Amino acid sequence: MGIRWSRLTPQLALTPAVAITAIAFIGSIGWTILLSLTSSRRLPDYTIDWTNPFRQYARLFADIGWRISLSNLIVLAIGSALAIVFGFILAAMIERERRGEDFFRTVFLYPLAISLIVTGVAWRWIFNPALGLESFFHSLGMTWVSFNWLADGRTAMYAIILASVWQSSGFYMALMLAGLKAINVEIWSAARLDGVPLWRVYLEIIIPMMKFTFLTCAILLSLGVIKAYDIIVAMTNGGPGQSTWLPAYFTINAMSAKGNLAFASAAATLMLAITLVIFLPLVLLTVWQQRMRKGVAG
Amino acid sequence: MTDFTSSTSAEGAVMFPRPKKRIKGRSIAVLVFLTMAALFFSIPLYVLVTTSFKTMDQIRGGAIFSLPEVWTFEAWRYAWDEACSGITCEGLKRGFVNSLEILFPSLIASIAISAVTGYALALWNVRWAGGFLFLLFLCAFVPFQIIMYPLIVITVKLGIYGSVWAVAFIHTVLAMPVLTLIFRNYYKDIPPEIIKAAIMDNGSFWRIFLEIVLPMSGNILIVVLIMQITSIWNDYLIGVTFGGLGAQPMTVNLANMVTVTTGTVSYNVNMAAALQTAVPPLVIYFVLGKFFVQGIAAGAVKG
Amino acid sequence: MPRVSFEHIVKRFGAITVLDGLNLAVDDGDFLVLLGPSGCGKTTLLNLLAGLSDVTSGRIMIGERDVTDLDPKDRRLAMVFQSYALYPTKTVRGNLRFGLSASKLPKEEIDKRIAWAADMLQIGPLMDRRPAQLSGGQRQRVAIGRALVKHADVLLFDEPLSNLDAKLRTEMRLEIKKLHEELNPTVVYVTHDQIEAMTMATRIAIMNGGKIEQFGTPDDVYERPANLFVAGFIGSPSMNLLPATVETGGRARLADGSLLDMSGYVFDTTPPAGAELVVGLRPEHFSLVANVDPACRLDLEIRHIERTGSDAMLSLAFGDRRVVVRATPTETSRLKSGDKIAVTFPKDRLNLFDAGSGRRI
Amino acid sequence: MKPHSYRLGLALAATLLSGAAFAEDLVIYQDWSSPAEVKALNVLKAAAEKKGIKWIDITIPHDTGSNVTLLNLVTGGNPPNVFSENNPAVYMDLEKMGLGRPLTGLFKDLGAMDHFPAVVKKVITIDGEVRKIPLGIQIDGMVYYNKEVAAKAGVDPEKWASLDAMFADFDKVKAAGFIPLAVGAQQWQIGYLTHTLVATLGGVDYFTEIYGPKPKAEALDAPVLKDVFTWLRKFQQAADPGSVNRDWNMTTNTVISGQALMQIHGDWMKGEWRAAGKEAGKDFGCAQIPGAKAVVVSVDSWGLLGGQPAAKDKAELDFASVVVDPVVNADFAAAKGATPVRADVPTDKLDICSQGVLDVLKDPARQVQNPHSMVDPDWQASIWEVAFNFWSTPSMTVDEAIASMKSNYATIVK
Repeated sequence: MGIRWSRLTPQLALTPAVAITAIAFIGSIGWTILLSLTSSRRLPDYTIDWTNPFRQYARLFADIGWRISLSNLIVLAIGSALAIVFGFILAAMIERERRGEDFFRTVFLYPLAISLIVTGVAWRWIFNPALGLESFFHSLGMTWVSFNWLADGRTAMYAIILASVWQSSGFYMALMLAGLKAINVEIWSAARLDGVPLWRVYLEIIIPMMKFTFLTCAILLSLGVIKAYDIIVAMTNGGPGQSTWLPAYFTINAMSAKGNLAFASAAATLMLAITLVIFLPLVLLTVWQQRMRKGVAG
Repeated sequence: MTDFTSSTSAEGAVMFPRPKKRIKGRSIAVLVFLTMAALFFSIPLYVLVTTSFKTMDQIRGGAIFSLPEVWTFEAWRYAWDEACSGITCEGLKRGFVNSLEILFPSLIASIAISAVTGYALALWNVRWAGGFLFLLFLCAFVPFQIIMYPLIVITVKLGIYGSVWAVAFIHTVLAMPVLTLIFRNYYKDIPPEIIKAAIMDNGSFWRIFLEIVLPMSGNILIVVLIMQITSIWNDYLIGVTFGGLGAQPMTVNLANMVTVTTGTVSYNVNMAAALQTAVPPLVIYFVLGKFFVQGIAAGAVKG
Repeated sequence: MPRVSFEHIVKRFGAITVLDGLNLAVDDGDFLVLLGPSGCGKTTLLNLLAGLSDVTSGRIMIGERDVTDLDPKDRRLAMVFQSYALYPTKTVRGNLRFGLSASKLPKEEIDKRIAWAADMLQIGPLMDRRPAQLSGGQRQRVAIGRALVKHADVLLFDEPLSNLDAKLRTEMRLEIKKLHEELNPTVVYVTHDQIEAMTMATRIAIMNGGKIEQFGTPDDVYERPANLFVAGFIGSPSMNLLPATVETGGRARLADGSLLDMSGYVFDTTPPAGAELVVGLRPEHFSLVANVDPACRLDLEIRHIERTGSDAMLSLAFGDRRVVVRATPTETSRLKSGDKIAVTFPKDRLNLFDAGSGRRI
Repeated sequence: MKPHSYRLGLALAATLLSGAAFAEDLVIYQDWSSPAEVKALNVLKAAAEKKGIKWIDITIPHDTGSNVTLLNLVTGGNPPNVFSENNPAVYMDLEKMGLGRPLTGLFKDLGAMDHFPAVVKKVITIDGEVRKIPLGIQIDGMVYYNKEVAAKAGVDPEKWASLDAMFADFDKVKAAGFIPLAVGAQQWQIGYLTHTLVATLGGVDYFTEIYGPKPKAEALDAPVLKDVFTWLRKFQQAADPGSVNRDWNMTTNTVISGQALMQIHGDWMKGEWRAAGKEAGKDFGCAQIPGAKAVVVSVDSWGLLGGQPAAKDKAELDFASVVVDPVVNADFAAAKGATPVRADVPTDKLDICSQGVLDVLKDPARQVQNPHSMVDPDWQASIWEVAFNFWSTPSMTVDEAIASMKSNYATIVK
């Protein structure tokens, strides 16, 4: 029997992807987890002290910076969720009002094209107390206005949220707009004839109809939140204090400033665990939703 | 009996004329809100642009929203040509060249691998496709940090660490799962009959891909292209981690330039540098953004 | 007292005028079908009535009320959409209730109406399902139910049966007809399907290019088409339209030279000799057996025969035109293409149109 | 002047003889980027070029999240030949990889060892071998003040005998319309201020207990640590509102421009003053922190990569000898705002502040090393974190800060 090339070629074509998945993802994750059990400092050292293999994790749980990072993660997630809400409101308005759709869509979407480093530069400048927004308001005589958010550990996180909402709302708007346009216009007509107030139509009909879009947005958002690093570097570099630390920042800081590879690996491993805890339910929900849809369509 | 007359109204005489269409109150409210939102979105760009054309004297005056009294390109020229990052004072142009050198191999490699993989998984009978897709799905969610160190070691072993190739390689690796899923979702809507017919006509795996599937991928290619160009160009972390000595992208240059200040901060230079970094993706976006939104609307990006 | 009337309706979309000074009125309890090819403006007209779009000028009355400027919800009408437009995230009950929930009716009344509609449309067992779990016919019923519970003055239907298969369409047609007879609301029904129009309507308005070509009962429209458009549009297979020239003595000569006796036709205005006419002959009015004193007798060659089971359609050569004749299968069983046969047409079934204006004369 | 031009001629001749093609590339990895720092680097670059060394610069500014790269560069087979690194542990790692380059012999041959002050020798020696090239000496916590402002406010920083005395004068400064104390509230600046306070209040022995290679647990119970944080809080309260996230050199600028009276920070502030055309002793004054029991001496030092081919190795050693050349070093130090690492530099190159530093260096009992060159970076990073958190959270008490140091100690030092 000869080789069935028609069978083999697709498999061969998949080799790079399989290799990447096996080595760069699965292998590397295993590698990092292994490192997290060691006492490696700047260079890897693969001996594991089996009497207490989880010492890095124990240290992590005792670390104030890690606790701050986690709570900031939650704050950032909740805050950034505003981007979805905002994106939906903008999309709904653009969709209703059609006038100037191209213009508004372009304006809302352009921040997406800009790197977070640039975003950070721009917003840090706006938040600059001496020359930015605050001085603008003060020059108008509104001296009670304070935009020196980056200077205070209690408000610095909000400045970062504002900047990331600014950066990402347009993207969610585009997704929502696509979702809204996919809704049958007759649904709107029916609702108009039914005379139900608009807010109820959105709340009871449109938003439930778009739950798949919302789910997609939620997944993308939480991914972005977990990975958030650049914007921190560009806006606060973690400060004041550790008030704007996030797990991604913590991990890289543990590797570079602390020179502690094993500790950084433990933090990265926990990041993965958090991701799984958040995503597995979301992913399963999505898969389930898709099944439901297919079942109905079929 | 019902009355019916089917006739055009007497010439010019409009019966029951209606006032010129007025804009409803709700419409006005919506437009006002949208305009305010547009202002909010425009402020940072406005401030970046105007500040980059101001002189430092005017900036120190503090009016952040005022237009430049004298429009000067000095800050732009300086940021591009002379601004120092350490002892090297070559401005951003070196980073710009690096970014370009990173961009093209990254784009080609990531899109090629993902498109072929997505195609093979969607349209050919691969027994373990389901499991592999799920794996890719999980990989798409893996935080970069957990594979960062091993990837450093891998690129070191490959002998490419610190070159544009390492950065391009990492971009390809990291983008592969998501892009593959996108391509796969897109290709699975191609009717299998087309592939069957092509196989009957003696088409091979590669010929079918190049001659049939690829020409059908216009929509998705544009979406992916825009996604990749912006994300590769805007990347900081991969560039700073894998760029080593000479291959640091423009964003890293920019971050060095603005986070490490020189005496008194030259805000105009910082803003000009930030804008220069942002211009390429912005141009791409303004030119192709419409297709991006269309592509999303056409369901190119699902799940 | 007209219940629904359109007065001098003009509707423009930008530079395109879709409706230009249209007048139309129907009585309370009428079942008006707006019939026409796609793009004729019938759906636009329905949307204007529903208030889903605004007239450019003109007035829309429902009863004594000028509804031109009212919101759709205040016009007291209900609508069934082509795609049904059921709320996919609500159950059947939720769909029926949603429209009423904004009306401030007491809860008992709402429940009563829902029960009544469910009973009437036999959708009781489906009440807790979602639209996605229903078949096409069931969705259609729910959509009608959602319109019925509102007890609206006027019911609007926008091609409601076009998404159903042929069998279901026949069933639903009957049901809608039955509902109309039982509840007797004023109905405005848009369709491009003439069978639906003929079977359900009490009044048909045939529209073309933004104008009403004819308005009347189904019989009027069928028997006495007002112009060539209506004549050609109504009836399947459509009416044979043959050019003729008026001669003296109430006769006309057809293109093949045969004579047409117009004595059985009631003229509005008698055409002078030499006038160009178009003669309309419905395929089913021909007969293959010799008729006593026919309007005309044609000797023609059979091009081909199409048997549909209950009928047989003969396609006959008439110069370079065709004349279609409907006959029974028994009559045609021995015939084959190429045969020459004689067909006659009765005097009282003629339709005559002015060749220039296309109007009935 | 004679020996100098002689050497210059020799270098020129060597370059001409060997030709540009034989100019050896040295990749130099460092993290300085302020104007004064760049000026100082250019002094070295020019001198190195005379020796036929082509300087290929890789600047990775500190605090940009990219410190990860040095060891990666080394393990990546793409290592720099010269690198700025103070942490002895990194040199040990390099030694383990066979990439260490001891300099004991070189400096002995050059006769430089005899002229290095004790503290410099201590810093550059790791495990009995000289492994670092010293570049400049700086004292981490100096008071640099604007003389004009001081005069206007009617205070004399050089008369303060204690921190209390210093703070007592702040009201006067405020009354005169100036900010008494300019601070750049970034993690590393607050970290530096903290170890400066530890030295000031605790002295040599206590400093070593906290920042030595083996930190002592009992040190965290010492009452002096409470004083350190109490003072840190006072500094924080005295800081101006714009301090948060401000770079050190911008902070210096507020003093230079006369908005603030003074800044307590490393000697390298002098570079900024000089770059602004100001003269020590005339426009600005420098003083030790009032009442300092000990001062923290930073010796900026760079390392060389070992295991190189002979030509490269020679170029590296040439570079090292350029750096410690008395004249070059003096020029470098003057530009950077540092004090030369050799005691035998021509005194005309020293300004009044450097002379003060050299005076301090004469008394080894009052000096400690910068923690960077002694302590485990993990432990140091944790102290910085606590200090900066304490600084940024006004509600945090001294006891809370010490408690979190103790808990860090338990996990990091064991």
